[in-house]
Amino acid sequence: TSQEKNIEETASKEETVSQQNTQAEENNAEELLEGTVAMSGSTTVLPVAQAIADAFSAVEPEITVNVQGGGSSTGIKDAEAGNVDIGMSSRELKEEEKTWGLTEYVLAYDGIAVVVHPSNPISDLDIDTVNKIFRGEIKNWSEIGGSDAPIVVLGREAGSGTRSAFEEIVGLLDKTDDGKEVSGMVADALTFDSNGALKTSVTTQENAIGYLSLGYLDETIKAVTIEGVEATVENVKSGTYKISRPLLLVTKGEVSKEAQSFLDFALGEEGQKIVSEKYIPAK
Amino acid sequence: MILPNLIHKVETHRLEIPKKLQHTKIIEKIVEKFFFLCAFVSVSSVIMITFFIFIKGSPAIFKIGILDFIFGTQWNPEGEIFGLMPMILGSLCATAGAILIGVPIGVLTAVFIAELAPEWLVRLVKPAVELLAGIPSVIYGFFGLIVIVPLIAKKLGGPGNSLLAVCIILGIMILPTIISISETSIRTVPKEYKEGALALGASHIKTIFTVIIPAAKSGITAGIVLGIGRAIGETMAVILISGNAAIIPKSVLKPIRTLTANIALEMGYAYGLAQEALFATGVILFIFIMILNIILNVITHRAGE
Amino acid sequence: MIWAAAFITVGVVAWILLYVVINGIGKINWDFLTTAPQGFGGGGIYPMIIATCYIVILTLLIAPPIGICSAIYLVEYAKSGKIVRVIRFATESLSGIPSIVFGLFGYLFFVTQLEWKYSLLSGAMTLSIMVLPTMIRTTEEALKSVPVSYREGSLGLGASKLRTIMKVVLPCALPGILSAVILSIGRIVGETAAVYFTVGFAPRMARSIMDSSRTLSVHMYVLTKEGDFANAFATATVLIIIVLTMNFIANLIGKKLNKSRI
Amino acid sequence: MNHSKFSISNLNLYYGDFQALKNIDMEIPEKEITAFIGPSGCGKSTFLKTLNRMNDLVERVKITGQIKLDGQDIINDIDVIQLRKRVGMVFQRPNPFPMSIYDNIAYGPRTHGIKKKAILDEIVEKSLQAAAIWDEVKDRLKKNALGLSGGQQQRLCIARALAVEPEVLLMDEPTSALDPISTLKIEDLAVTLKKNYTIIIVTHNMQQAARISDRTAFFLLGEMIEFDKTEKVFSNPKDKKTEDYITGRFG
Amino acid sequence: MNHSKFSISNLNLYYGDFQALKNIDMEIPEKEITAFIGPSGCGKSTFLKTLNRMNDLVERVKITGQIKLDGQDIINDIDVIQLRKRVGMVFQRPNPFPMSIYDNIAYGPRTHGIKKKAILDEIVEKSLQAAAIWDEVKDRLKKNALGLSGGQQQRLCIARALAVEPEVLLMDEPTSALDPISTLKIEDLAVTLKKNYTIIIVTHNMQQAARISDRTAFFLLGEMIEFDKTEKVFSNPKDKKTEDYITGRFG
Ligand SMILES: Nc1ncnc2c1ncn2[C@@H]1O[C@H](COP(=O)(O)OP(=O)(O)OP(=O)(O)O)[C@@H](O)[C@H]1O
Ligand SMILES: Nc1ncnc2c1ncn2[C@@H]1O[C@H](COP(=O)(O)OP(=O)(O)OP(=O)(O)O)[C@@H](O)[C@H]1O
Ligand SMILES: [Mg+2]
Ligand SMILES: [Mg+2]
Ligand SMILES: O=P([O-])([O-])[O-]
Repeated sequence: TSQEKNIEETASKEETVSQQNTQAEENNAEELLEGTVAMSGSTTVLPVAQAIADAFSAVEPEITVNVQGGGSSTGIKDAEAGNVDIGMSSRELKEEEKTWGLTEYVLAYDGIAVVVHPSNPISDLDIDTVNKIFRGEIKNWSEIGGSDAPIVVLGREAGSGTRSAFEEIVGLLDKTDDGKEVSGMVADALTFDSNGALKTSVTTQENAIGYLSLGYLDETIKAVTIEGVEATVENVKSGTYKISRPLLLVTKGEVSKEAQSFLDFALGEEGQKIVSEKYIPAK
Repeated sequence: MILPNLIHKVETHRLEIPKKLQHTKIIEKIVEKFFFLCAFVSVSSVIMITFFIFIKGSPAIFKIGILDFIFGTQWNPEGEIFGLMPMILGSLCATAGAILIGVPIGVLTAVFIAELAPEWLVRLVKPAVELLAGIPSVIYGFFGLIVIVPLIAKKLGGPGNSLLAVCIILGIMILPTIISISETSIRTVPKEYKEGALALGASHIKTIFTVIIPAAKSGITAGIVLGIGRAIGETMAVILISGNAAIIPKSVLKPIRTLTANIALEMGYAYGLAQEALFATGVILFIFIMILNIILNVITHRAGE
Repeated sequence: MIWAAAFITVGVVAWILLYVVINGIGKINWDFLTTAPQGFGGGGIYPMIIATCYIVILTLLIAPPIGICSAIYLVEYAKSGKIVRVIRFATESLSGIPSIVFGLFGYLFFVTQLEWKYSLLSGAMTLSIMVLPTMIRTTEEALKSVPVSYREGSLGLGASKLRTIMKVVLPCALPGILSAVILSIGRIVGETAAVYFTVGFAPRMARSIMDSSRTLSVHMYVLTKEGDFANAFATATVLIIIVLTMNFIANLIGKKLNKSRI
Repeated sequence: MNHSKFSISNLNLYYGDFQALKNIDMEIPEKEITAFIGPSGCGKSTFLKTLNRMNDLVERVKITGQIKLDGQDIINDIDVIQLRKRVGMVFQRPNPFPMSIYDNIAYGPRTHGIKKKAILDEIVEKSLQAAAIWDEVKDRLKKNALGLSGGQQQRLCIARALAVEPEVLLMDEPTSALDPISTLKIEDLAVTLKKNYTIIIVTHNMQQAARISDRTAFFLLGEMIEFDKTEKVFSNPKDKKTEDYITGRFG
Repeated sequence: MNHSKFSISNLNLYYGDFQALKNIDMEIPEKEITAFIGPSGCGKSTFLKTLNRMNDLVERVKITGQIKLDGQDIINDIDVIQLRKRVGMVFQRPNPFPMSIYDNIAYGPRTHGIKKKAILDEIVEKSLQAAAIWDEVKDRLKKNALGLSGGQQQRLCIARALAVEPEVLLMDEPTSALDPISTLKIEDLAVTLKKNYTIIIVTHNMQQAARISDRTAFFLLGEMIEFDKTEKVFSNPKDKKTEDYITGRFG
């Protein structure tokens, strides 16, 4: 089928690329590298990857790093198809994706905060309540001690890593009769295709509730505590904040020298320092 | 006199012409063929587009099952459940709403421009309509998101991102199409009809509604059908304001997801069956548009008769 | 009631334009226009301006020549037979296809099938097909508006058909064609959906036409989505100014045209 | 001469800066046929339209002078809708509305507030009979009027004008788009109608003017050169220009 | 009668199913003016256009029969471009190209391969002189031709036709859009030109036909009813229909 063909094609291309690379290596071992590194995927990873890329350009000015969003599934698929050098994901690979022969690098760990409008009096929820709200079983803020207003549930699009991780941790995944896993999220949840878009909507909707990566938190929205635990880097690190997941970079087969150089930088000291500003570094 | 002199001159040139003629004739033929090839680019484009969309999209429809795909009410790519009904209804409701808002305003504005407005006002209104057509759709989306959506949330409650917001923005977006086509068709109503009615003592307004608009009916309908096409096809503006929830809309204040938004939202990462299902969504959209095209064709042909 | 409708129409235009421009104009300055974006959103829009220019130029290299030749064929050569009906139907269908479908097709054909990846070229090809019907239609109108008497005059003098078209018909139709081209520039600049899936949205300077980049309207879309409204206003203002200018120029040409006809 | 239906004095009409009618004085008698002749562009249609104020539609028209219908000033004393009801018009090209024959005729009466079907039916029949077309269309009153031949359409338009019971009928080259046979029918009709109506007809065809009109006015470049009994104008014109035109020296 | 320039035999012309010309036989003499008259739609223009194959432009035209120009069959023996060069045409509405006066005249010669400025200059001057308009435009040859008055434009079009040195000049109602004075100028010009050219003129104006033509053909509903010396046709027509038309009984 076409997908298999795709894989074969990418594989053979990869070979020629790596041959060329080895040659290049022999010829100018000492010189600065030149070229492009393309990345796409998780909008959670996007800002930090961009920050790392900016820092990286100071070290390797001749390498252009193109970072695009699209959601975790995009990144994983693009990496697999060879559309980009490095994919970004904010969730673990799924079973199916694991069979694609991708290499994963953990860039950081991240928590997912449950967020509401700053004016919302609610400030703590337990996982069960969160589950019920997102399932649509609790429909009005007054049911949990808030003002008498219908709850507006915001969620992410199907390919989002944040969404998969969130649904899994909060228990929003149901098995259908024929064994398919489906989301139990309330159907009329407003759907956004990036962290930023969702965040914007929370800032303008007094009755909204949604979920966001820690990296996106700031004073324009309010993150509620989960069973008394605040969504902070420290609490995620210590394991007391429950809703957390890894942020991954994924590659396929042998990577270009430029991409490798970027990976090394991101996972190395300098990169991790940037990561630690908002997330928990992997090392 | 002058003329024999002239004839003499032209006579000398006459000798060369036949050779040149052969030459030009061949060039003419070649150029005509070239023009024809260019004209055929559109045809091959349509064929290719149809071909690709259908090749990529129809397998999924059969894998999922035509009925399940079209009448299913749940869309859950992760669980491999692909029911398109919410999106089909979303698109239809949004379009219907846009028509409800856009057509009266559009047709009346066209009447205004073509019949009532003094010259100086026409010079103001017409460019405004042209501008409306020129504004990129993403700006409509932006405007809708920061003005219309909060307004609805505040005045009518609900999330604001809603069917109503989409209808309003699409209603505005189809205005220029409806206005300009209606205006042209009103203007092409023979002056004689108007004179005839006026000469019988009918007032201007009465003439407009009893003679001119009925006579321009087919043109106006064509404008409306084109407007429907534009409304059904709009993507980016809709994504920004519709809320994108894949549910069957039960009230105008509920979020919706349209066929186009469905494609655009998930195109980036879908793979396998999920991706094919998006192309299949494209197929359905395509079929809608083709039906509209055919309707349009029938209308304009009838008008031509 | 009729006055009210017209008033609503004008009011809506004024509202949208003024709202956007008033909020956006303050942020536009030299830096905004000539620097790259910071991070992944805000900052300047230089690369987007360049990408937009690339797309416009590439598309104009492809679509107008084909469109004009098609229109010449349809107006001057085609006998109203089956072929013409097929071509007419094709252009009409093409103009009815929503841009998202063009995007899908561009993605399937140029990006994947031809392996041009997300690139300016993929985008320009897709947009070329997209603006083709408008090009053809408006050029046809322009050609048709050239009085038959000019053609008769030329043919009556023994000029060949091609010569008649090139020397008499096309020069007369030129202003009309030109305003068609300018109007399609507006369309190209404003297009989002089709570009999003063919050019991608990398917020970087394109180095060649095979690079992915981000046009102004895609940038606008991303900014809006991410809630960076300040920059969105400014970018929207730039877009509106471009579109206004295009409309203005097209109108100007149209006026010239009318004058020369009298 | 009959009592004068229209009294025009010192009429000037300008389209913007262009003066299309110059200083026209004229008395048009009741229940006669008055023909206007003159070369193209001389202002015949303009003058005709002024008589039921159809020129109001045109922008930048300026009119000075006076037109009286039965002694009432048509600009100041009569409402334009009333005026047009009293002064009907038939145009150069037949212009039936794109609706049924019946609805065409009923359009005018309905406009003036007649709703009852029985009355409308009667008006439709009478008008069609008066316009000598009843027999040809009585079996297809519900059919679209555009299906009629040119000559029938023109008689239909006359019937439509008669249906609002006007006093005057203005006709602007009513036969110029018609074949000889239809032309004769319309001419006969005009002669019949003058028993009850005042008829003013613009024509390019001098023979037509000679055949049917009682009086003829000759216009040239916006001026009325001559106005007199038709026999007089054709056999013994006062003005050299009239003679030149009638004998075909120009135009 | 002069040698015959055009010999038409058994000509039929169909627009689709509609037969616009019926069985026409005719010999058109050289260096005379032949006028075609007849009511609107009778096929005058159609016939005229057939003579230089301008009908080729129209779709679904079918022609049977034969037309010979100096003995050569214009359909089979003469290339259409050559034919049109030899048989020039002037249209009802003046149709100068929207370019300078000079370029208008030079257009034809250039088309036929004359490039040299000196020769072109000479042709332009001579053609304009032949069309009696040289004095009026000689100082503004580079100005746009659309700035000329209607009558001047029509003479310019005649000059343009003359510039390719035709043998025949077809004129389709060349004065119907013009004022009386311009009309007279064109008529005088036609009379002058017949010394060197064969002229065929369609006209609605019977006086015009009578004034300038040597022969007149009367058409009705696609048939040629009568063709004879002009004096004959006007003073003593053979056919009743011709008489009816000339005396204005219809049309
Ligand atoms: N709406 C208008 N605006 C400006 N000028 C006009 C208008 N209508 C007519 N004219 C001019 O007024 C003059 C008289 O026109 P009118 O139509 O009355 O002539 P006419 O005698 O009816 O000619 P014809 O026999 O061709 O119908 C003409 O020179 C014409 O160009
Ligand atoms: N291109 C065409 N297709 C079909 N029918 C045509 C076409 N051109 C002319 N006719 C018809 O052929 C007949 C003769 O037309 P033609 O133009 O030759 O008449 P004419 O004598 O020149 O009339 P006029 O005096 O109005 O110019 C008319 O009935 C006309 O409707
Ligand atoms: Mg008139
Ligand atoms: Mg004719
Ligand atoms: O990190 P995501 O954009 O995939 O949610």
